[in-house]
Amino acid sequence: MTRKIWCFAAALAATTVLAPPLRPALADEAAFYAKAAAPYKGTTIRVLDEITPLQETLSKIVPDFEKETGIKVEWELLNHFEVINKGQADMLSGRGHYDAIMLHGSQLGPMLSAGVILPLDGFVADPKLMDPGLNAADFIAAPYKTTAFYDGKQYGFINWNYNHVYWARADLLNDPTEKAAFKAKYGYDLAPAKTIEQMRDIAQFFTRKKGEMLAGKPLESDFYGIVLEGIKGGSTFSNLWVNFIENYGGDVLDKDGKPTFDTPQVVAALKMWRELWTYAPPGIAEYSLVDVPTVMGNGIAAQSLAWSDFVLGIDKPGVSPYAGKFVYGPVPAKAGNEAHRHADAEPSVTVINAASKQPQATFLFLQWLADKRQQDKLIEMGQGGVPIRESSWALPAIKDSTNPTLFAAMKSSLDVAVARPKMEKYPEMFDAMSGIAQQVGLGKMTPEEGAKEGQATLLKLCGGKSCTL
Amino acid sequence: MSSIAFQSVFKRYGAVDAVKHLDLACAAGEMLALLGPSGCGKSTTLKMAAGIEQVSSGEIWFGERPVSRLAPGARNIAMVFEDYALYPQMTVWENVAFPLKVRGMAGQPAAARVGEVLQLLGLRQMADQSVRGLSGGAMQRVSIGRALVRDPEVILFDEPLSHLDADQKVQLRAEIKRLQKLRQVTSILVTHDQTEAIAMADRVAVMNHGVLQQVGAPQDLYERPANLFVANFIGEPPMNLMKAAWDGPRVVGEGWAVTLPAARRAKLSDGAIVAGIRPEHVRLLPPGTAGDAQGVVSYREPRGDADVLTVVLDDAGGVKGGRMVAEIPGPAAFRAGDRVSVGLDVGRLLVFDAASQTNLEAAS
Amino acid sequence: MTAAHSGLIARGLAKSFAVGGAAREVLTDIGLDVSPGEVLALTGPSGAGKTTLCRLLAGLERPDAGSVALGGRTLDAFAPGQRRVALMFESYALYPHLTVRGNALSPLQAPGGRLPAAEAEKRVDEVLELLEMAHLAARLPGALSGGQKQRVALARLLVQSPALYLLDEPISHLDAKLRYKLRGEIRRRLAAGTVPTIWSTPDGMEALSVGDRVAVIAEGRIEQVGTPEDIWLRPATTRVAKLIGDPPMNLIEGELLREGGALFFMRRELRVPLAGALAAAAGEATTPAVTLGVRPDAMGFAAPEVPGAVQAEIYSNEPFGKHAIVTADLGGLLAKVKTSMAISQRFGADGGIGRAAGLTLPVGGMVLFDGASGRALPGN
Amino acid sequence: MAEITERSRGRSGLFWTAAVVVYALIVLFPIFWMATMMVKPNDAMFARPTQWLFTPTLDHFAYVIEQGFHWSLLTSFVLCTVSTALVVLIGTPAAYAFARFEMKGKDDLFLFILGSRMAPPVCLVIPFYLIYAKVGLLDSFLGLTLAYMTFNLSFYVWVLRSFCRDLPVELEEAAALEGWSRVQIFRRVVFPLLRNGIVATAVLCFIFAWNEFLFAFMLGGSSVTTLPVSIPKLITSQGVRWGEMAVVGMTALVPVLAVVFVLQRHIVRGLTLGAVKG
Amino acid sequence: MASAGDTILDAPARAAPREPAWYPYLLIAPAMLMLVVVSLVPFLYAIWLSFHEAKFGRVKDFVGFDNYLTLLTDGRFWNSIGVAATFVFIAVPIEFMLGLAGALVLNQNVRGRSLLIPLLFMPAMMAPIVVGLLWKIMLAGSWGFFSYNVLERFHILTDTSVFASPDLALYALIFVDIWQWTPFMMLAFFAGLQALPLGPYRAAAVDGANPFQMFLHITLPLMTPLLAVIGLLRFIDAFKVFDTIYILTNGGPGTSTETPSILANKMTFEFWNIGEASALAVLVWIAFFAFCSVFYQVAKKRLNAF
Repeated sequence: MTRKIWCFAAALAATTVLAPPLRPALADEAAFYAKAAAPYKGTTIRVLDEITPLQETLSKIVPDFEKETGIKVEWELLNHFEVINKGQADMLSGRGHYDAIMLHGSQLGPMLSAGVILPLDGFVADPKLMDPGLNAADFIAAPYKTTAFYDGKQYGFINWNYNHVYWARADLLNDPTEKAAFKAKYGYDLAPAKTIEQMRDIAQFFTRKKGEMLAGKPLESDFYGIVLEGIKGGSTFSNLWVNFIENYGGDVLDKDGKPTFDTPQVVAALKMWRELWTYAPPGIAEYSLVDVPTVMGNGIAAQSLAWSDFVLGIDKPGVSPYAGKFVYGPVPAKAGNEAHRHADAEPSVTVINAASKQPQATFLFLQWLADKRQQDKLIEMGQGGVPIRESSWALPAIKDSTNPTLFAAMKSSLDVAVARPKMEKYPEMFDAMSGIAQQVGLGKMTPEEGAKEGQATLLKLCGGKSCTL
Repeated sequence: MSSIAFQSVFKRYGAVDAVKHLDLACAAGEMLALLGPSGCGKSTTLKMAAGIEQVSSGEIWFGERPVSRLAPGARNIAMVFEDYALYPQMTVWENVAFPLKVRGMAGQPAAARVGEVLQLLGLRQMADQSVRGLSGGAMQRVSIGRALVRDPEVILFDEPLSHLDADQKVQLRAEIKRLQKLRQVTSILVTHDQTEAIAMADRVAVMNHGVLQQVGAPQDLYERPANLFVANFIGEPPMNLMKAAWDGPRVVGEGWAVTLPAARRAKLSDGAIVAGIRPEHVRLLPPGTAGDAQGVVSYREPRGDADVLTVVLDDAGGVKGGRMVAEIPGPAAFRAGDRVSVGLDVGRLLVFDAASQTNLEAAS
Repeated sequence: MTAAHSGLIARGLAKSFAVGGAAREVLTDIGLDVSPGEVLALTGPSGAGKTTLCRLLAGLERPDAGSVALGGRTLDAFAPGQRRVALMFESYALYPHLTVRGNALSPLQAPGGRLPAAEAEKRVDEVLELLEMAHLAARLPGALSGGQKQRVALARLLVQSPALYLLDEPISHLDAKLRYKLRGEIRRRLAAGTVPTIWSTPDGMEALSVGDRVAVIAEGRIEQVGTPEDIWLRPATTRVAKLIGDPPMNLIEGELLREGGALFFMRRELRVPLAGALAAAAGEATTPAVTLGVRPDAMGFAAPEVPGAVQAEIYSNEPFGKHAIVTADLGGLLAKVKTSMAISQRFGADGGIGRAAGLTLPVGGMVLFDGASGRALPGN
Repeated sequence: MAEITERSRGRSGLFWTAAVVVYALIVLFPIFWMATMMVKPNDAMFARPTQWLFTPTLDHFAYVIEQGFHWSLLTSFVLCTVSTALVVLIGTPAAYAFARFEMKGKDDLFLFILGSRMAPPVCLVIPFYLIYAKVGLLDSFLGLTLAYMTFNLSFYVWVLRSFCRDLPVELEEAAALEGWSRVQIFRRVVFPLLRNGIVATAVLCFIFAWNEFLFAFMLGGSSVTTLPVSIPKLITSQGVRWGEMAVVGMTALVPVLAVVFVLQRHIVRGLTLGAVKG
Repeated sequence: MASAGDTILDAPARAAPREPAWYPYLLIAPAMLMLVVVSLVPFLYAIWLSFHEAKFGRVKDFVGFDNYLTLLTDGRFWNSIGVAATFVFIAVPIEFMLGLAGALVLNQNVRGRSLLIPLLFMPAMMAPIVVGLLWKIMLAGSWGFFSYNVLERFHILTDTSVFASPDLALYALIFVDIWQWTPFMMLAFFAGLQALPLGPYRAAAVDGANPFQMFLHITLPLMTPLLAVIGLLRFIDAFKVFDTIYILTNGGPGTSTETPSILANKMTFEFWNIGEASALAVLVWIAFFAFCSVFYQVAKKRLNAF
């Protein structure tokens, strides 16, 4: 996949039409919602979302909506896997218990093909429901446009801009002895990796056995150069796909959705993937997106690629002894291919269940959530977070953050982050391919074999047709 | 065959003495019965001989060999259990063959032995049946077969007949006795049933509350019980035991009186006594006949060849008449309500000291 | 069915059970009469159908055929609880979770037999007192000895005022001494009332002792009903003869032989002259095959050379104190002789096993049975 | 066995006791370790090297309460109690009937009951979910109560049947002869004698329900969240809240452990599923 | 019951005869109806689903045996059967033997049994999901207590962690299953041992049998019905095991620990391929039922079990 933006035209059209030239006053916003919600006053909507620090913060804001509109919101938070399981089950069974459900970008394919998501276009076109002050142009464009739209229809606003960042131990990278040794060995200065090759060098450099010295102290246990996600069923596959394969100039599918997993670029990326695993802790194949930050927090690895929002939970005093000693950066690019860099992201939207009995009220809520007032408040209360609006970067909580490199890294990642194409069989593909990613990483399969088998699997799953919708 | 001797054996469970200072011997080839009510310590004694229970103190000898520290399997004994204790999942043959098998004896010699024992006990036809479906009598025969199959030094019988029907009991007790006599194997039999003990054993040891009361040939116990316990315990219907007092040479009871020969009286000390007489030594005569007492038949229990009658004696000498049980050949002519004259066989009258409960004439 | 008396009347009772697919008849054409106040002892070997008969009368089993009347009313349509039958189970069937008192009270609290509480308590107290159980009233059955349990069951029986007492092997599981004691006690209690009673027991001697009349049952059929004397002296069949007596009657299969005017019973070398009633009975025999029943207490020992003595060998010798049972081997045929201790001891300390002895057969004390049917020949 | 000779008392008894204790210490170590995590500060949780000594904290308890896990505890308790009570209510007569009466096709009926116990829950949960979605039983007490019947009712009937078989029928007959009615006999005689069996079996059913995850997860939801289902909520993007998880996990264990302590004799007997008579 | 047996033969389940024939059916009716609702109906529904194309919860066309064919020709299905078979045939016999050995030890004169038994039973009382997390804490790569303090420290396992290794993960799960269920077996067998009659052991002691002979000739044969029933139950449950695998590996690495339960779960709740998942459910169910009913009949007749 190139950096092509899906249904760009439609999205552009929508934003152009809807974006008003001037931002109205905040009071007007509140007034709009009170008025728009009047017919739905007293109704209750149920919303299912994932439990992360962002949502926990958000749940403190949601009561404001109830106050403003008189619409009651049952706001249910479950963990990542549960949201997928229960949310999909609810939509697919047609039960309609939840009016709105958070979907990761990758879930959209199956759900769209099952026809269980309500398109928003009718509401968007309805001035009674559509807030003129929403300012969709402020949404960070690439993830929004690739996620919320499909086939000329809009299915949501952007809600969560989950994205990957590069994460490293500043205390080690700045250690004078280590710096000198690194320079001597690799011929350039030790610093947060800008390229995948540098990341590899740093990983290799810091992988040490128990008893060896690290930053002037003897190690009490083995130390590893990098930690990556390696479990089957986490986000291993997309991690590999976007952070490595695409940076290497390859892709899993071509623009027509045909599998291209056996290209030399993919093989090269798999080789690097495999090599990095050799510098990772032995348990890498069981590390999920949750374990990776934990391992970093435990201080047994020098660097990582991790979900930026998960970092927030670790890099704070009392949780990890290394809090404050971390440095962040954009996901490293392939040397020489920096212009076409990629960063893995899972922009997510909260969609309206086709079986919802309160779609209008739900629509108002989703719109309200994406509104700048709420987003600003969210960022401020969450002491940082992952913005969905460009304007959020300027907020004091981010601008004056004690962790400036993290937000810089996020911004950089989001500049290039796009959603994955919408694929009906994504779950099956994901399941099979993360298995292959594991096998290659573990060295149970050579990169070439992995590429071959991956290609065959994809072809079989898609049945010779396009893998995308 | 070896003799068995218990030497100052004690068995304690916590503070309770189940067996107290037991000195008892069983001669080689003899069958000794341990008789007593339940809880008297007889089973514990047997189990100590078997090694299933440990002695608390004292020693058990098999011949010249002290065995009380040996494991059951090392004592060369066999045991027949009250509940048969067969190996439920095995056939008759396998059960009998088991003691040989665990001792590594197999093949033709073993098969011959098992076959012989089964033949002896009339179990040949059932050899291949599972023991689960057998009648109680057949099960106990298997258990006996298992005991006999390897020529043990000693066979210990623990209430072997108590779960059997009456007819099987009668049949099997004769068989056990016969086999024991034929093989001359030293045996100890534990039973609460005096009929069994008397019928089967050469000598009987009566126990009560963990204490040995009397040992002797059945006839001795029957005719010359050492104390009231033995007198009462042995014999069915039980001996008439009646409060009595001396009046010179006369023994005066409640509604009856007899005169002892002077020679005999002379040997007996004064004091409160209990007189004992067995029901079969009480004669009933037509009313008006001279007797030792007069009374009315209050209850008649026919038993075929004998009738057991309870007589309520008339008051005599200002003393309220007691009861006396008589066993007379049956069917007898007396019925409940009939007046009778009662005669006592003075020669058979036993005199016990009321305080010590011992037989005043027992050889001490 | 019209009731001839106000006791128990059973007619034509039959019952089969399916065993492994096939029906096995357990009771066949049972007829019984028990008058008010009478104790009928029901005896027979294991599996004869005693328990089943009790259960049929109690209504716990439904008969395949036949009818039961009690106190002038037909019971067939009544449920067990409505029959006013008090049954004492062989297993006692005490409620393990109720105290002795609770067990005894139970029938008086039931809807069928309910008494005012005070009266029920009084009745129970009386009965417990009578059975010397008052001090155990608060105990649970689990803490009682076998004899005590049996008394609780008896107490539970006696507190009731039923139309029929059924005692199913009430004292079978007790030892001899206790049996002797209790059967007298129970018997006296029952004799005092006017309730008909059936007392079942596998022990023929017990049946003789407790029954006003004795019914002998074997293989599901009533073999004989009669007074204890009848049963003892004139067993109707070999089956009855085998059940009664300790030891029971010796049964010798043989043939009748008429020699001159005299009748003999023959079996191999055994040759018994038949006279008197026996000769008359022999005259009724339809086949030469007969079975001679000889009561053990009627036989005696003599020196082998005494004329008329049957040659025998001592097989076993069991002295019992007041008498002895000596088993004699008559050429492969074992006969038990109940004899005196003195005679038993004369055989020697080892019991004289294997020794030759002569056996004398009495004129009385013998019964002749038909060899085929096993029925006593008329005229005995 | 050991009682046949007293030989194994004394020293060998001590030896075996020691062996069992050592075995228990080894086997139970992970549980002990988890228990310590309840009061272990986060930074000591997986510190390298392993930190054996630490300043205890009650933070994890505070969070668990703050997040309302006690409601899950209550939900679990109510749900398991109700479902077990229902099992007892309808399972007891069935077990009794299977033990007492001859019925045509009894074996087949019983096999059907066993069959329900055999069904892998994962296989059941699909049809359950789709049916429940149609009839509106998802996320309801009733729905989960019913679902638990598939394995608990059959288990209960299976085990209790053997307890019923051990009841002497004479007791009921004696009561019938005294004139008690069917219902009274059950209340006065059968139930008191069966009580231990009922309690033991019901406790096992309760434990099964208490620990059940899949049904509770798929068929339950926001309004019916059992304790096991609440545990994955602690897997957050801040990492797994191990301390809190230890709190919840141990909380789930404690009531069950207490009950087993008190009723162990009956429960151990129940564990034999009726394959042991007496 | 009378030992003499003067009752009606062995007529089993003697019952008061006055009950009408429908009475027992009345007693079992509520339970039966309930099981029809909660067991038979879902089963029949699953069968119906298995003959249809049902993707994403929408039941579409009747497809006959297509789902079954797809499944039976799918290597992944057979892999899952193989994984489950390996799991069951290693875990259950080991639990069985350890349980029996433990029961024999417990049956010695162990003191303080009433304290030890509930403690020993603890693993079996824990929610499988908690057990899963517990062993994650113990065995997780690098930070697991056991991984770090034993495996890593003594260089037993340095290049991988147990759950991360396709070669080891299944055995680790087997280990966890053994940890959790051996106590159950142990206590069930212990209860069985406690109920054994003492008589045969006494007889064997007198006959001179050694402990091993007693075990072989008495304990084992007498325990067979119990062993059969408990073994069957554990066999079923081990085959059904879901929670611990789900939480520990969810079938991975690769498909090395993917049992039919895990696969069915994935097919249903990840792929939403309900037709095929139902076919899998039905196959597993039928195979189970066939196996168990044969086992039941045989065990009932031969061993007097159940």
